[in-house]
Amino acid sequence: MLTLILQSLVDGILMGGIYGLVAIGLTLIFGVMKIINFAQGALLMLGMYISYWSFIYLGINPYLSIPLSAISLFFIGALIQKTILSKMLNAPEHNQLLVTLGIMLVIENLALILWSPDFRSVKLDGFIQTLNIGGIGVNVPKLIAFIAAIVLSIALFLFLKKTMLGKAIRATSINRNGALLSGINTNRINYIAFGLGASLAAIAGSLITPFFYTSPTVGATFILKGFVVVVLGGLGNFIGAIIGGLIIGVSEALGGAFLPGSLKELMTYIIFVIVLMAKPNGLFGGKAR
Amino acid sequence: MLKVSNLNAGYGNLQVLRNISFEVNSGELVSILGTNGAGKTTLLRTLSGLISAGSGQIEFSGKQIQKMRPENIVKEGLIQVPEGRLLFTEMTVRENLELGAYSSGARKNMNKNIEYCFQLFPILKERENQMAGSFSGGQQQMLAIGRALMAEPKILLLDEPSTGLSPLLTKQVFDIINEIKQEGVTVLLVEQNAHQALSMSDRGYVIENGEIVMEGTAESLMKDNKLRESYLGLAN
Amino acid sequence: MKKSPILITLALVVFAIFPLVVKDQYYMHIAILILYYALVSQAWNILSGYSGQFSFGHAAFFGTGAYTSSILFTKLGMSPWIGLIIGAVIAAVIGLFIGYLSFRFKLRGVFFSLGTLAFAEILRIIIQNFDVFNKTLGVLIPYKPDPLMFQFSSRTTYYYIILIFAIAVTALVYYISRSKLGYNLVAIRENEDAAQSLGVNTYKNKMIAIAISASLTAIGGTFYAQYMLFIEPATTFSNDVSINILLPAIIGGAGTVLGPIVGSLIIIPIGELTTTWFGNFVGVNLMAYGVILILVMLYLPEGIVGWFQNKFGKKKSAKKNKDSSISGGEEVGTLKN
Amino acid sequence: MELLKIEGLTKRFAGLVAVNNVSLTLNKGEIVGLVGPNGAGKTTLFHSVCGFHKPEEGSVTYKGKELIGNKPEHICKEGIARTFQIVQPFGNLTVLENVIVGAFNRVKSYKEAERLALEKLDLIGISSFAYSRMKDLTFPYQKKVEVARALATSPEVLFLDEVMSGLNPSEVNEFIELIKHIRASGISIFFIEHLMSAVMALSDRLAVMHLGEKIADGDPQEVMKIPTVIEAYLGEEVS
Amino acid sequence: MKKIVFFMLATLLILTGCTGKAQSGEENIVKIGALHPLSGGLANEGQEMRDAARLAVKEVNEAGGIKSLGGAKVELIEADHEGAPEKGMSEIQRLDREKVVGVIGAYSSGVTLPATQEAERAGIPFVVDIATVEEVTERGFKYTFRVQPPASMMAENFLEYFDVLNEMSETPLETVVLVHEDSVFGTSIASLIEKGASDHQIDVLDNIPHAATAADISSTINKINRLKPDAVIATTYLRDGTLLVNGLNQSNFQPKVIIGVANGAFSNTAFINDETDINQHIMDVNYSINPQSELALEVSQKYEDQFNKHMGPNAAYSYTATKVLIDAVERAGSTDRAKIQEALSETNLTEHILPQDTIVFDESGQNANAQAVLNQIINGETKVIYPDEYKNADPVLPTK
Repeated sequence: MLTLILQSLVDGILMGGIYGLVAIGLTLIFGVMKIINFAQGALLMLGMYISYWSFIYLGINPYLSIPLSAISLFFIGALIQKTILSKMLNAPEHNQLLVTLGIMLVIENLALILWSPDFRSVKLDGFIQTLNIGGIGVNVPKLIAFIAAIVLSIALFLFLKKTMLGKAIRATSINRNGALLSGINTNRINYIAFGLGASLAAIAGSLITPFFYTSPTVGATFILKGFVVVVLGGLGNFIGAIIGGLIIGVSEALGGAFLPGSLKELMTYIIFVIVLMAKPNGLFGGKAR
Repeated sequence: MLKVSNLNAGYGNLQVLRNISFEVNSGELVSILGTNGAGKTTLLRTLSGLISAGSGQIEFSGKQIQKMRPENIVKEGLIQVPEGRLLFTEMTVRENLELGAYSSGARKNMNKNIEYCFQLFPILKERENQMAGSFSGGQQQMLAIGRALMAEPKILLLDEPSTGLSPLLTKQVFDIINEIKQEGVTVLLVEQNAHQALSMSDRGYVIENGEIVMEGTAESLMKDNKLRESYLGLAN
Repeated sequence: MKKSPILITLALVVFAIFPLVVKDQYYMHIAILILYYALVSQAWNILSGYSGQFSFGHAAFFGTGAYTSSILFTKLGMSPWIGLIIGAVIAAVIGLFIGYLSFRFKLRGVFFSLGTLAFAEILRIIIQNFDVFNKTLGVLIPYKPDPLMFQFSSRTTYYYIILIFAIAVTALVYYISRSKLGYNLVAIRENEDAAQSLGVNTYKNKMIAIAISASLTAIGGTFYAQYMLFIEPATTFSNDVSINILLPAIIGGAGTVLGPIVGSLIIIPIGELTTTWFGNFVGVNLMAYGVILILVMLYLPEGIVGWFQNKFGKKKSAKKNKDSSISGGEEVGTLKN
Repeated sequence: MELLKIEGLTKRFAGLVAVNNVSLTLNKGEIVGLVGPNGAGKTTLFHSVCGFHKPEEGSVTYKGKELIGNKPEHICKEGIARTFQIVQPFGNLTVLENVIVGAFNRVKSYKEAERLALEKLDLIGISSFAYSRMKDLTFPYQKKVEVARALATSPEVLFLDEVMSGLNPSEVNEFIELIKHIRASGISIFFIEHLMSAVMALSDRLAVMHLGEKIADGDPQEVMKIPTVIEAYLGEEVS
Repeated sequence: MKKIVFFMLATLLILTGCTGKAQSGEENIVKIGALHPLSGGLANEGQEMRDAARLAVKEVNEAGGIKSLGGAKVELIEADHEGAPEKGMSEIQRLDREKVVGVIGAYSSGVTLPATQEAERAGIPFVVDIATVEEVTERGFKYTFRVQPPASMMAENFLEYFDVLNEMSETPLETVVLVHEDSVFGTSIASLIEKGASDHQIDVLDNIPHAATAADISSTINKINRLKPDAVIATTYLRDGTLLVNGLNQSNFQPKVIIGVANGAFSNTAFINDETDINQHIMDVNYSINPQSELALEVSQKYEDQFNKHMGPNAAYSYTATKVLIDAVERAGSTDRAKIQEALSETNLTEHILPQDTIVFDESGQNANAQAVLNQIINGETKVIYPDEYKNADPVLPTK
């Protein structure tokens, strides 16, 4: 029984890291532009495809194609911002939500047309899949993704905390006019923020590629959880996103171990609703509402 | 240094500023006085490029700036301490100051200028690492001025720096403005607080309902009864 | 509206004689879908279009209606006509519960949207885990045409039923839009503080809106179940259902009486046409939805009817008024950023 | 007759005292002006009386009834209507529709509400804009609509928050007459205004606030001669 | 306002006007419809099946078309239901307008039920290639035929083969854990197995559902780890099935055997070709082609050549359904749907690729001889290991 609990905890934590990873980009975009991006899952899917095709045609290990997918998606994200979302900055927030839904539909179905619905996977030769630590199995690709999630959120935190550009991004998210009057080009900050959010999605996608099939609709698997995690952690809060991810991951794993049927999913949404009601700024006092 | 001619501007279809013309010479401290809703803030927002000018010219250091984007106007050296301060409340004092120096020209002197601000406002040094949002009104005002100074302004625009401050604090803030002026910075001060503003200004303009209705040297305005009337409604 | 009673009558006549002219089952089905989506989207419109509480989880109410009548019919032999009413009541109760939690705890904007989305998921999971609801197996309604059991051998009957429903709900929305309730709702949508200052009890009005919206959506759910004769939780409570419910109103114009109908008249045929035209490029139809959605949001953010009303309707822009004192005659700048 | 009585009202925001122990009364048929520099706490006082803020201390009684703790909609139903300093329009509705919302506070049928609303628009002199969209209107006109909207709720007391800002002098004069006219119809008025000429022309009584406190209250001409008031306005004389 | 109403009228009129469009009445084309989920979450399976139908049609046309109709060519009208029931319904009607003589489809049970209902109303013969739920052929429909064994038959076959496995196995297989995806497909099969298990002395320790779209099913794995069953019985789709096998493989506990039932992963090209490090010796009770049939091997080779993927059970069944429908048209010698329906009910197809006796339909329209076989993945290839008359390999036991 103890092993079961421990194993569940480990699985939950690893999965939670991945949920957190998916959520970081979402939370960044929300933090700066106050937009809930439904297309985030579709961007993640693009990241997965980039890693997949790099593996197939160039033989690049998905972990090594991260820069490629991150940079490509940065530009795709900036382009989406420039062509569509920049025109929506002052629109009612549900209109912004619907635009991102439209973007999602376009990207996903474009992928379907271009690449067919086939499930595609990357197989790494000689790659150790599991570590056994005292009877507890640890899935290596998930562990890598988990570590990456931690590293990324810390890196992002430091970037926003220590660099001038990062500070400018935060400043813009706090007070747009104040930022303008300090000489910050807020339009450029928007491109960068959405681009960064998209590349974070891409990085998450690349990290998921080694253990999850790539297909045009893969984003749906992660996006709802992403929303839950983002709200849980507080919109715009990176560390909160990771912790929110861990909470969902662990509660799912433990719920799965002890609840009958698929009731474990209920846990996720009930936690979500309770947090929405009781702590609308997220468990860790997200910045904005 | 700053020359505004026939400026019209507003929000949407609302015209707030009508045919405004005035100028500020290098090294001067000029006040723009007026009651609430007279269009003072709109004027400053237009100068900084937050609102685009409908018609008219804004010439700054020999350049037409009415079509420039706000961040480029900042680069030119026209810096505003806005109404409501617009601080980055969830960032520290130091970060707020650093961001003041965001434009490329000012960034190389950032550390030196931060020291200067700390010297000017010792309270900011004490609270260097606190969040700006936790500050009282007066401290926020000082920080806002400090942030603007970080951009190495050629001209500093101040929008009602005394709002919400106690008389003592108001005096402190005005003392600082005076000091800044002594350093050679040109200042355009928008105020309700007529006496205090005029007492340190070289010249002043009175704006009413979007139009400039009076102008003159500080002394002449101070003695002018019309000013009193416009403020206190003590019509005869 | 006053000016066009003839056109409205004409439209009603066209709708009424449609089945007499068009015998083709395909077009009948499309017409039924159009009316069905007009109905549920109109129901959504009451809560989200009028009172501005943007629901992303109307599948919850739709599924409640579909499940209530179907379970009562298959397990107890109760006529779906009665089930329809019971479903509407239960949906209203669920709506009130969701409303209580959301409005009492001041969920606004996207947070309300995400909350409703979560509630739809919660209902799905509950259905999937309890035997009374057949878990994930869904409910198959035996095909035995009997008007008393809400089953008809002729598609025309379904058409007229959904036509009556759609007209009734649209009439209701028209009535609401001119009533105190309607004005209170739009006031809430536009500005809650101002509404309160004018004596509008925002909480109570929002609760009324969600209850009406939920029960009408549930009626759509029962119709759908009786028309398709099979429902399962995975599709009945899915996000796709919620999105399909809101799309016609959004495209047509949320918060307008005719918006959901116009939207439905546009997007359902477009979905069909793109399927027909681009049969070999699977996914083009959904892509078209995406593109339309983006374009409408960018260029007609108030939907087609909203745009028409602003352009040609009685809501004139102040600039068009003769009184020139208002904007000083001069074009002035706009806010950047 | 004392209609509205504010006693010892205090409202704090995160340690900052916005309104400090303010007492004020409004008698039936009276027009009381409230002035003071920016940040004096005037609007906060309005918000507190109208139920938008919950004050920490003090009481507000209206016809002997305690108002504090009631929601804004209840206070409106009691008979106190208000406008906002920063206009709160129903932007996508027409002017007429804006006012109809207010009218529905008292009447049930659409016809009656429409009639009442048109009547108020006429009174304020903006019926030519009845079918314009609120958000297409200029700021001063939106303020006028707010007045019409508040009047449509059939109040006994009207709170006006800076309704004259942005009006040109002739419009100001019209507005002054209008407010007098409203008072003549039996509505008591409590207003915040910066435009001093209007304040002086209208007020039966004038209260001055500065830094959250009431520093004067009485006959307008007298009040404006009090040194502390002048100082609050023009700033300390530095000489 | 006027214009809005005008606009509505116009749209209606266009809609009405469309009906006037005359149908091209070319005699030498026989249209058949193929309704599958070509987009959405099940697009992979849907397109795989559409490809197989294309292959079948191509074969027929290359062989001279339908002889009884003077060599009429067969045209495949492809329809996409996106997994949405109402879409399935409207696509049937669209196909009706296209004057198809019959339809094959529709993979998802939730769509197949209303779609066959609609076909029944319109009098269109509907040969169901795949749809697991019993009710498809239990509604007394005349026009619905099903090639695939339904859930009950899958469960029955499984229980029978499990007994056989038990005889072959050195250590007895007594306890099992059922894992299934939680839509109708997985749930119906798993619950039927659970019901019948006690008759076969099988102890079902747990019956664990999961969402097919789940990102993670490690809690299922952990439960299996705790329960330590002899066998894990899985009805899943590709992604979740792979997660399951992967997870089990990495965990401390290894069941003696993993057996899929109608498993969407274990028979999928992606799983068989790409997951060679984990798929060795996994078994699957599934429909499949008959490896002993020359024809089947030839067809499967063609499919692989043409579409660059392994011909899995989904493809095999939609290929067969297409062939069954065309065979009926050939025998009917007419494009009259009622005649084709009649011909279908008299189907007696011996030349087919399935591991079963002749294809005949019982009164309910169910392929009476339909059966699943027991497959095992051996060295990256799917082999039939039971029943004996179809097997092309010996079972490998124990599997680890």
